[in-house]
Amino acid sequence: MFDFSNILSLPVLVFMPLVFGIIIVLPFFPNNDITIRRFAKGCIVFQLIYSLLFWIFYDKGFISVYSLDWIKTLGIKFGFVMDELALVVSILTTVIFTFAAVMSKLHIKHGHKYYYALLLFFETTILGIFNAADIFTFFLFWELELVPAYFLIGYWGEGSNAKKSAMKFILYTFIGSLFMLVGLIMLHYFNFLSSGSMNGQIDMYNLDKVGTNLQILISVLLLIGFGVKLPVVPIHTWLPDAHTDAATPVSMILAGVLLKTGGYAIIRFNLQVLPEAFQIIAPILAILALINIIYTALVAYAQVDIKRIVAYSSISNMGLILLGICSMNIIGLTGSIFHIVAHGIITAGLFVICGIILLRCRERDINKLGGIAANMPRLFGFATVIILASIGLPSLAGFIGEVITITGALASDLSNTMKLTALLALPVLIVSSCYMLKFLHQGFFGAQGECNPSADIANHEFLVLIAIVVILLILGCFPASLINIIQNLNIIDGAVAW
Amino acid sequence: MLSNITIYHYLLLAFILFMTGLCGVVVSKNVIKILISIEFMLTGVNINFTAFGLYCKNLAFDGYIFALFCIAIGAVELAIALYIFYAMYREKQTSEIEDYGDV
Amino acid sequence: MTQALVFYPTALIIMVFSIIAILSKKIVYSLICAILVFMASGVIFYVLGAEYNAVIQLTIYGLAVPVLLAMAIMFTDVKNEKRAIITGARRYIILTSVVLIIMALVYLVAIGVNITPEHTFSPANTNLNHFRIFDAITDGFFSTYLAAFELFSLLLLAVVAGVSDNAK
Amino acid sequence: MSEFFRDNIVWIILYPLWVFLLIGAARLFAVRMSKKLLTSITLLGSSFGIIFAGGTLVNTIQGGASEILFTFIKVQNFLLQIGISIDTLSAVYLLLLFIISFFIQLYSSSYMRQEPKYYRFFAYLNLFNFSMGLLLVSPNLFQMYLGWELVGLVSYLLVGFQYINPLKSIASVKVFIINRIGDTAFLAGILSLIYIMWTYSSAQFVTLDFSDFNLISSVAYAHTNNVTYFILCLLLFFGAMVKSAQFPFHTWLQDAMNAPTPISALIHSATMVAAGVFLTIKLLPLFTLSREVLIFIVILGMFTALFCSLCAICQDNVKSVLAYSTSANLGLMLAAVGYGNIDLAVVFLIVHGFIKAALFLSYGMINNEYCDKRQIELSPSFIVGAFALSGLAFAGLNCKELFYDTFSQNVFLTIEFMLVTFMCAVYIFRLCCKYPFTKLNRFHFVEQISVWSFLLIVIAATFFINGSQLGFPFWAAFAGAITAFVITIKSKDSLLGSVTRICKEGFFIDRFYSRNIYSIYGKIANLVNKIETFISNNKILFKIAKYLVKTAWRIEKYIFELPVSFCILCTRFASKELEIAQTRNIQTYIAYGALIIGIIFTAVMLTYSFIINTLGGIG
Repeated sequence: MFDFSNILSLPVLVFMPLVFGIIIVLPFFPNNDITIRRFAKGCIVFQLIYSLLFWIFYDKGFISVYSLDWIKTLGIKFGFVMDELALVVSILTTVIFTFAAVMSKLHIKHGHKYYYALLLFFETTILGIFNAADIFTFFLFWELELVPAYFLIGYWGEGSNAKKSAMKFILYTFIGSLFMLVGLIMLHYFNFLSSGSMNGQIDMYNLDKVGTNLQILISVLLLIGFGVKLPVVPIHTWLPDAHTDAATPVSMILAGVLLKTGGYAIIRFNLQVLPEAFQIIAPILAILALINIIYTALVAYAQVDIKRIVAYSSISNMGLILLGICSMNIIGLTGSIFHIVAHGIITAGLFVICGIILLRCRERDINKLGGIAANMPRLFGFATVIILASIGLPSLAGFIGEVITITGALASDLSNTMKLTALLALPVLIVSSCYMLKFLHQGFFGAQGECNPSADIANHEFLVLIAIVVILLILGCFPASLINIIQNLNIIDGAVAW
Repeated sequence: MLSNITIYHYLLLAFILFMTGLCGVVVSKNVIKILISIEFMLTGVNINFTAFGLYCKNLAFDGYIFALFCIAIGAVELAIALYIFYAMYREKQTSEIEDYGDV
Repeated sequence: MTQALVFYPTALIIMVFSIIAILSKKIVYSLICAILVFMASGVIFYVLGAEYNAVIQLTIYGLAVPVLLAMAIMFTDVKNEKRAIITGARRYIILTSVVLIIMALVYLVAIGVNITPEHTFSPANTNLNHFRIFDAITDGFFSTYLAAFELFSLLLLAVVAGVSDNAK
Repeated sequence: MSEFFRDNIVWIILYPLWVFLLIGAARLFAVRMSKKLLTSITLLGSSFGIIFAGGTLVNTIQGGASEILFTFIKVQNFLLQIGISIDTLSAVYLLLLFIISFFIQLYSSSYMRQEPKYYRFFAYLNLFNFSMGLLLVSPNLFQMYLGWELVGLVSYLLVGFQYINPLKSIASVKVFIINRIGDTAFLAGILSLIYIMWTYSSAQFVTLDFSDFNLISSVAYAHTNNVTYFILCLLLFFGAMVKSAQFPFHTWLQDAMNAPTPISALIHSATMVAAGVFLTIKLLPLFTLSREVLIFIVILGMFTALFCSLCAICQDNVKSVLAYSTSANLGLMLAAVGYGNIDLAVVFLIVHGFIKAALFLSYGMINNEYCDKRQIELSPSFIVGAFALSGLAFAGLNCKELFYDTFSQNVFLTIEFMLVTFMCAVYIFRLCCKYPFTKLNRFHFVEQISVWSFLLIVIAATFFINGSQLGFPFWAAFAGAITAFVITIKSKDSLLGSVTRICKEGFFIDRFYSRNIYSIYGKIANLVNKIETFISNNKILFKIAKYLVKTAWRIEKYIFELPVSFCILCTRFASKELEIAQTRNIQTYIAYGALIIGIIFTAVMLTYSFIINTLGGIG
């Protein structure tokens, strides 16, 4: 019998979108907008199916590896590896890219050829980050990702100063990754000194002989790079601008996937490779996470731009993810991985709603909106469900992540700071409901405002929204389906050993 | 300690020779002296290569081969440099580098 | 021990004569000093076990290059310099950089830092089999570095052709 | 036979959910569905619910316990289960829920017939039945939290049902957020309890089953000091307090009166708000260990009863009076639970639920918000409900007598209870005197059925509850009724001027919230936003980058190019022909290159040695 798992290859998964993207750019490809869109959509859906195959043939302890020598004398390889964490986030990536590709239909009006090529390239880089086996492969994709992100934000942006925001994004991320590069090189070098052999594989790192202070230095350097992406509060200001000015599908990708690379990298490097140092940093980082959660939730309440509200809410939720990672136990980590998935879907849904409102009303000021519920009842129904998921209502996905995360922080053995942080993070349930209900109340309720859309949601938007709602319901009602996969992750055992 | 010659002795020697050559290149007026200084630098590098070729296990005498290439390239470079010098000299009737401004 | 006996005098010769070569006012003296330096470095190669390199060094740098330089000196009829080296800021700058690096090295040695770990570098083989080394070198030339070797031969050919063409 | 009911009640609880999803899907995909079909499938669920809940009640009284459990979340030793576990209390409560639901759904089919969002209304009713059922059959505290949040959600959705009206939508947001505060405290309590159990008990999993609560409370009591234990209990009780609209949080019930009247009857008087009492009864093993908590519950309950009765006297709006009355009566129930008389609390809960539902329905029947009516009028059934509520007749009288018996040991509580009874009669009869009664026409036939069914149940209950006698509470209520007549006839509400106004505004608590707390929150948010704007507009990175570039340019211009320009000057001076070519002095460049490399080399080495020496290095 034919073994289907033979067709699953990680380089194919990572590079397939890039190949399709190059095909789109080639001169012989028809320059017809509709053809290009359909072709790109087909490619992304094909990619989704291919990544789902990895999940279908998932087996406990399943790890797919691919590796090629790159710089032999330094032990650097060009390799991919997929464990459970990478599997979960890769599927999240392909799902959100599918949503974004479908949503691009009405939001992208010019430059179809390069837009879709860059979108596909973007998918390659993000999948590369998630599946990299070697730190330099990781770094390569981490930097490559800036290229499509910059053009997608800057050239297809909705805001008037989209290029400025894209520049800000690049500047922040680049300066962050400089620190990160120093950290990575130090990591590599001290691993060499400690173990006596050059090896860049992430899961082979062994820094037992390296002093704790040095590990903390490396960990902090890495955290600066990852913290910009995540983002942690003092270095988060690129995010609202970039998310507000980008086109809706791009905002979905930024909030749904790009931020998650920061959380993913913290789990991969700070937790998996440097647990001893992270153990000391974690309580301090938890306080930062708390500030992230509460501070940005308060800021979100004062915003008038609907996309900014959503952008700040995603910073707040990323703080929750950081809190779960900081707790350094199985429960917290499971919670934060769950919340990575749940929040990715929720925030994509929120941006879909913002995009639909922007397209119909051409208005993003919340004070001028109003009465959408009467004109667009179907959108109102979807918006209610997604907003309720975002404020953590039981039976929807957001709640599970929040509860497990906070329980993990409460059960953390690290220090009493963590327990206090967990209890202080609970009011986020109240604060988040304040700004989200403000959005719902001012945008949808009330008498008909200046905006009077003529048509309810279109078919393709309906498809995306119903997919999001169904995923949220399934994750919220049967969380065990995802938790059981995350449970098999063996980082968790290593992290808990500390 | 002194009787045991390690790689550091060779490296230090090569370094001093290289720095001397560098100083010579910078401070000399005469073109021929500059060329000699460049040869000093090359010799320092060659000593470096050879030392690593001996002391590094995994390089397996690659250093020797590099040094040979280097020597040959040095000779070639010198020949060309002298040729250019001769051409310049015929034009300017001087061997001072300061006067060769407009190459 | 024999290695040390050969190494230290040779190194001394190299250091002293290279400095004299740079400082001397007469260009012919500096050429003679340079010949000494090149020969001494050939000895260093021999000490390092690279006999083939030593022979090449002695023939090319010890004989061919000085002959070329001497011919250039003769042809151009270079007069002796009034001052050995130039004056001006340049001299201080280069002095500063040399002093800086040497001070840093001295500091590192003084505080006892190993720049590279001890175990990384050690002699390849205490009993060097000379034929084996020669084999390795020829192997290297004709297998791993074949392309480089060929390219280099071409380069030599081009230089010879070019120089002789222009010398007419 | 009753085992059959008991084992299959899970389907009855899931059925409304399916109806809800069905209606939702039908509306999304724009499938037409007749109103009659919709009403009948909804009613079918409730009527089967009545039968099954009755059967289950019989079974549980006979002593059969049933438990079904599924794993919801399992991460290491963090196990959350959902399932079904029914004891007598939940069975009784389920029966109450389904009876009231059934008649109110019947009532709504007539009441809401002109509403364009009829489908949505019935979908919400079904969702409410499901979530309340989930809450009632919960085997552990966590599932209760799930149901707790979901009923809060339905309440929010229904208060904001007429979202076109901005006032109503603001009210809905206020309702949700105040409820959310209680829920968060409740969740904090649950998590703290889980944490305490992890730390101190030997059990591998902590599921917080109600059946284990004796053990849990003993462990928690043994390992915490008094204050911590009090705070823990208070956090859990906080949820009940907010849901039952007790003193500082009773304002949300006033806002909740913006919902359609059947919802006020179903959710905001009879079933959902009584969930606080249900939770308190379930958690009583925990609370009993700490005397302070019980005292707190009794005092809070009695204070709310007094306070809300006082507020109710001065209200003109019938629904407001009824809402305050609900808070007051729930306070009485909580006081009874705190005093240890659980049976009385449950009986009063049921009786009060029916009476209140009947009162709301009979008010809404005439003053339907879909008919354009100027004058408020009352139906004859209202007066029957008023008699029952005030304790002048029927089951209300029995309950008041039982309360009197319970509190009779404590003089202070007795006096307070008499005052509450007195005021209760005052406010309810004041309404009866103030507004005229009207005749009913045939349109109200379906609504009448519901109202009179409730009233008949109340009347019938008189004969099943002990203590029907004309004791002190009766006379207090009688005096209250007389006072109400006197007040209405004599002085037309001008009796105490400003005091009336204070009472009418509910002692300005709501205004305090909306003027101070909400605006302070808004101000904090604005302040934080200013900080945020400052940070993000300041563009620190841009400034640093610009400054660096400028500095580098200056260094390039004034320092590094200095020798070059010097050379330029010199050579210009020396030979004018070669002035351009002489700018390039390669030797100087080499010298500078060497210097720069030297600096970098030195810096790298020194940094390296610093790292190695100060930070521990290797080994």
